[in-house]
Amino acid sequence: MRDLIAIHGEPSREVYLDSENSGLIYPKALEEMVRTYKEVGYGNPSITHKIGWESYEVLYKSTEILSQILNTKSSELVYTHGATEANNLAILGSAKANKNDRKEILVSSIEHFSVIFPAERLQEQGYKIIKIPVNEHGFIDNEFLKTKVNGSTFLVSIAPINHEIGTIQNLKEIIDIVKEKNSKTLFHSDAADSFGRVRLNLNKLNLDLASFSSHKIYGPKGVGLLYIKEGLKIEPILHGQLSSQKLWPGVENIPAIAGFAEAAKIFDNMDKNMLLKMRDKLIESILSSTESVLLNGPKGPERSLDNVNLSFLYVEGEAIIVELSMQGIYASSGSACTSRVLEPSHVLIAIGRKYEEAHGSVLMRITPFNNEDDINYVIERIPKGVARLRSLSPIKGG
Amino acid sequence: MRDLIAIHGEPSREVYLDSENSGLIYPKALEEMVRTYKEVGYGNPSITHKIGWESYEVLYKSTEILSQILNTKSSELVYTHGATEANNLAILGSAKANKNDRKEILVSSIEHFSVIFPAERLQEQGYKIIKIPVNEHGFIDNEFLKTKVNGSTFLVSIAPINHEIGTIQNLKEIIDIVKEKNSKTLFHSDAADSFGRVRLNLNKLNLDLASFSSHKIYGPKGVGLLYIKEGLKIEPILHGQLSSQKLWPGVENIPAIAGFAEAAKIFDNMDKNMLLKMRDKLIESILSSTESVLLNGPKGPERSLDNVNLSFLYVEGEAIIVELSMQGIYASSGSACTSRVLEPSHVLIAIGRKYEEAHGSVLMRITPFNNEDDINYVIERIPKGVARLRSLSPIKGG
Amino acid sequence: MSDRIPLPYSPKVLELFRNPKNMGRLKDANTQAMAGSLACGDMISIYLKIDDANHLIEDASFESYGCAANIAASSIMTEMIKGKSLEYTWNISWKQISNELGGLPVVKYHCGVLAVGALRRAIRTYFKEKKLPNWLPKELTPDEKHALEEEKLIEVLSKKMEKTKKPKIDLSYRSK
Amino acid sequence: MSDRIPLPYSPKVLELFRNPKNMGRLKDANTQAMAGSLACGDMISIYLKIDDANHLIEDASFESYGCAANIAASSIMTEMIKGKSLEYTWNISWKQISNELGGLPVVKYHCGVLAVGALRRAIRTYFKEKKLPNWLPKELTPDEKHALEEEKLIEVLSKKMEKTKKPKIDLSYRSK
Ligand SMILES: Cc1ncc(COP(=O)(O)O)c(C=O)c1O
Ligand SMILES: Cc1ncc(COP(=O)(O)O)c(C=O)c1O
Ligand code: FES
Ligand code: FES
Repeated sequence: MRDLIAIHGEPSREVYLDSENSGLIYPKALEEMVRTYKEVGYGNPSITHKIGWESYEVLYKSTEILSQILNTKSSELVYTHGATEANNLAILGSAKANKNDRKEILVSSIEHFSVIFPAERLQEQGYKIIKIPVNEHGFIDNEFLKTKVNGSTFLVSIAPINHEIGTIQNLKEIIDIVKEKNSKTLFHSDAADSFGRVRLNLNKLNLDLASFSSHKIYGPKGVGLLYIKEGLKIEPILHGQLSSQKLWPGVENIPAIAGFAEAAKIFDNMDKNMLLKMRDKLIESILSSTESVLLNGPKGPERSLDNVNLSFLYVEGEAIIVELSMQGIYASSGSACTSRVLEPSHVLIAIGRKYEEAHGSVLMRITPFNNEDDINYVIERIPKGVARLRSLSPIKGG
Repeated sequence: MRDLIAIHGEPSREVYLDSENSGLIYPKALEEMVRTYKEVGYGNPSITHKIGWESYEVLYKSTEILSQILNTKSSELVYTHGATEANNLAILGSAKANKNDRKEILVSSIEHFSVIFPAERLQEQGYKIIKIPVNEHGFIDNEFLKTKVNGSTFLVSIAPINHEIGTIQNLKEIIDIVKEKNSKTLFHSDAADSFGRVRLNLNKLNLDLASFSSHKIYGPKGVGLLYIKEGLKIEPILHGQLSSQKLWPGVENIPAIAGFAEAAKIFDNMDKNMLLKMRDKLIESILSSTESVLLNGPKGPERSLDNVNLSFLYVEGEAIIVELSMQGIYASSGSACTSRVLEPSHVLIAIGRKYEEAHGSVLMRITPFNNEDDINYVIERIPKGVARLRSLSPIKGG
Repeated sequence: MSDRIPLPYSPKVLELFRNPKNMGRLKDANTQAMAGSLACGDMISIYLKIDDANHLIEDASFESYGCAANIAASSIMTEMIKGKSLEYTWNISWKQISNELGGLPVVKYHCGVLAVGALRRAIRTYFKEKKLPNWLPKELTPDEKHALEEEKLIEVLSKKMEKTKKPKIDLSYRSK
Repeated sequence: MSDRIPLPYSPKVLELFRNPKNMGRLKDANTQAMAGSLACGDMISIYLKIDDANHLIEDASFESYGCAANIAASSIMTEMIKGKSLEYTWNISWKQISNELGGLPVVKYHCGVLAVGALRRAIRTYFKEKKLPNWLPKELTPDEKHALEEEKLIEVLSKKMEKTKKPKIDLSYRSK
């Protein structure tokens, strides 16, 4: 493995653009976690001794920070180990608590697998899952939604922002459609990639459930949140020692929670124009420098401020990823070759990309750790890498 | 809250003995986690770029370390977010994969709630749960086991060491009884509190499933392991993006895993005689200095090397915990008053403790961070604290 | 979160736990009562010295076999009633006590209830052979009934616990 | 873990991906063939220059529209066969290729299979109008059939993908 890494040599620059798959961490969030481990907050917040109280205090303050940013009550937030767990709890847990005969669930066809798969599992329990189609830029088909939401609709799950192509939905309009058709229908939103990218005023939006993840906003891994609107019935899906909030068993991971709150504060406060500028520079430069490239997802204000997703025709995505890795640029692809299941990204398929378009896709997320020089480096290297691979390809464009 | 903590003043010494509820961390394990966050291993180990490969390498090496200590194959270990999750996966996941009509599950009456509760949940699916009684020191009733294991027994779950009273079961004998009665019966063992306290040669023991937790061996919080014997059928209980091992969805928390492996190495290699000596000194001194005290759990080699559990009659456990906290000593109690559900510890009830005996129980875990001076301090302070509380009590002994 | 997580103790609770007032038996008490809580199995005794002439509480004390909150609640309650009339005392609620303490965590409400229960019982005991004043209802108040029920349940519970096989304990496991 | 996690690429794979040998069209090839993989949608072309007299491979090259493993496999395969007899070449297996590469991850086995598939097809194409040598089975070998099936499936698959509504893409979303 060392050899494998050694082959990379010493690229003149390293640019990490793969935070969609695994996030970097803010040094301050890491520090906060370490401090909590070392000084206060390593205890169990439910135990009545000083260390427990200190831990409780850290938990309390962290939750206050998060609930203020999200404009919720603290009591509406439940910690999980990540958005995967939050999505599972939202969908499986609310179905568990569902005692009526509304058994239809609508999920958009471009949701993250941690939304789609739990929903599909509910088919075993007699639920009917309907996938909501999207248009070529990933926007929900509102007309479809209008015809499908009815008295039988138990839950609708649509993310504010798509994780792969960055589409920002008009969530307010969508929720209004759903609630108007059936005010009892629960609305869940996987906001793992939305925190800090759109203003999520949970108090004002008519949302019932929303999932968040710390590492998606450059906090520690292994911690997430589920927002559960006050009064909503939901049951735990795993069982054990009661934590303070009762819905996810086990002692809270207070150091990770403290780091999460710290990251939320930093990411929320940051001026994100810089990210936006880098995003557009990267997109526009590649589109104009390189032939046969396609932008996946919308342009402009309807696109997440940190999302870049381009398809390079006539080359295979994993090959580009490896090629870029050798240049010190780290991204990911929706190509079939990069996934364990050897299927191209379901998101790219849903927006109607052809096989060969999905095949050459590259996903890059601009982070607060990137600067303009990074982007210039990427803009310089991508065309060369793509050109080399195209020269190897039996299929040439034109 | 600051005031609350301030009231403690500056005790002349602070001794943390509550690692049963929330563990401390080895500075080296914390460093390893931090290093992984900062340098190598912050990526997704399934992605084919340098950062992914580095992460894969950290994952691979960490798993090698853990599997060597446990004497398993690496492929038999699956990461979860803790023993709570591992126990849930073991019990709910193997039941999910169970396609035959063996529907009886036996769990000891002193298991951790994260074993008992998932098992009890399976009653909804037609499983019958049988609790195995224990004797006054917490040892499994083998005769009962012999009469109850039969052709219908799907799974038996018994921990190698009890988490509250430190009883070390004769696991080999127990497993032999079970497997002799029905070789198809799965045997699960919640080894969260056993790692490093008994030698668990998973390869030799006829175990099918075993759960572990990092913070129980002074590694980072939020990571655990399930050992799954090769070939055993088990299904995921949560759903999402495939991780490398397919049974727990989501990207692996590599920094926490690296810290876990580091802690395992240190705790496994440590000379534990020191812990044993401190344990016995604490037990013997209190038993001889203080009236009306009861040791819960066995003595000597059949007791976990770090477990001390004493019942102080005529005082209430939570009051002792708060009293000790003011002296800088942090422990926990099996008293009803300390639990959110206001019931005394089910473990103490199962070993036949009277209500008032459970009521005054105090659980202390000796850790590698304690030294003899700590123990001397505790030995000096406990009798005084207990005496003060007894002076307040309307019920006096004798 | 405050709705779901019981807030930990206030500094006042801890302060009073550390330095409780009016603890121990009151030698010259002219009434006393005990109460127990099912919820947790705790017990409390209240001792009152009542001026028979004007029904003022001259002195009060407590003993507690309970948690830190219970000790603090008993302590502050005995402080609150000293020098007060019996009628005033009868009407003290556990909420008042909780407020005086700077708030009790939700799971600890019953610790205050327990203290009030013992207090009322002590007052009733005082009037056992006497004419009831008109502020004192003949019937048990709902709170008192509640306390009684709890005590009965405790008995049932601890009998149930007794019934489970009780091994003899090896003497080396027990201090004198 | 090695059983469940596909081991990442060997250094050899990366090395050959970075500096592939024998890439591009071979001008004076006297046979060529293409093969595609259903598993991932990748494609590969193999070009051979065969000495008609002694059936030795004088030169070989490839083109790949595939992943890094596929490029490396094609590269090493063309190296392995240069100067070798057609009979020897026919019998090269994807396992041999994988071994030469220092092992392929499980999910990448088919990348080697694809390379071998294209190679065999090129050899068969060479003998199309010629008398088959006795080492060359008349019937398609199981591997070749497998490859054929995969290709048919690819067609089906990509037709299926075509059928889903294909929006016109705004030109500003597309480079020239
Ligand atoms: C939209 C979305 N939901 C859920 C997840 C899973 O989050 P976590 O890694 O916290 O489980 C991700 C991360 O990839 C995501 O992008
Ligand atoms: C025996 C036992 N099992 C399971 C657990 C839960 O472990 P974790 O905190 O890793 O979820 C604990 C911890 O309290 C334990 O002692
Ligand atoms: S009196 Fe029982 S918990 Fe306080
Ligand atoms: S050839 Fe398709 S994944 Fe390698």
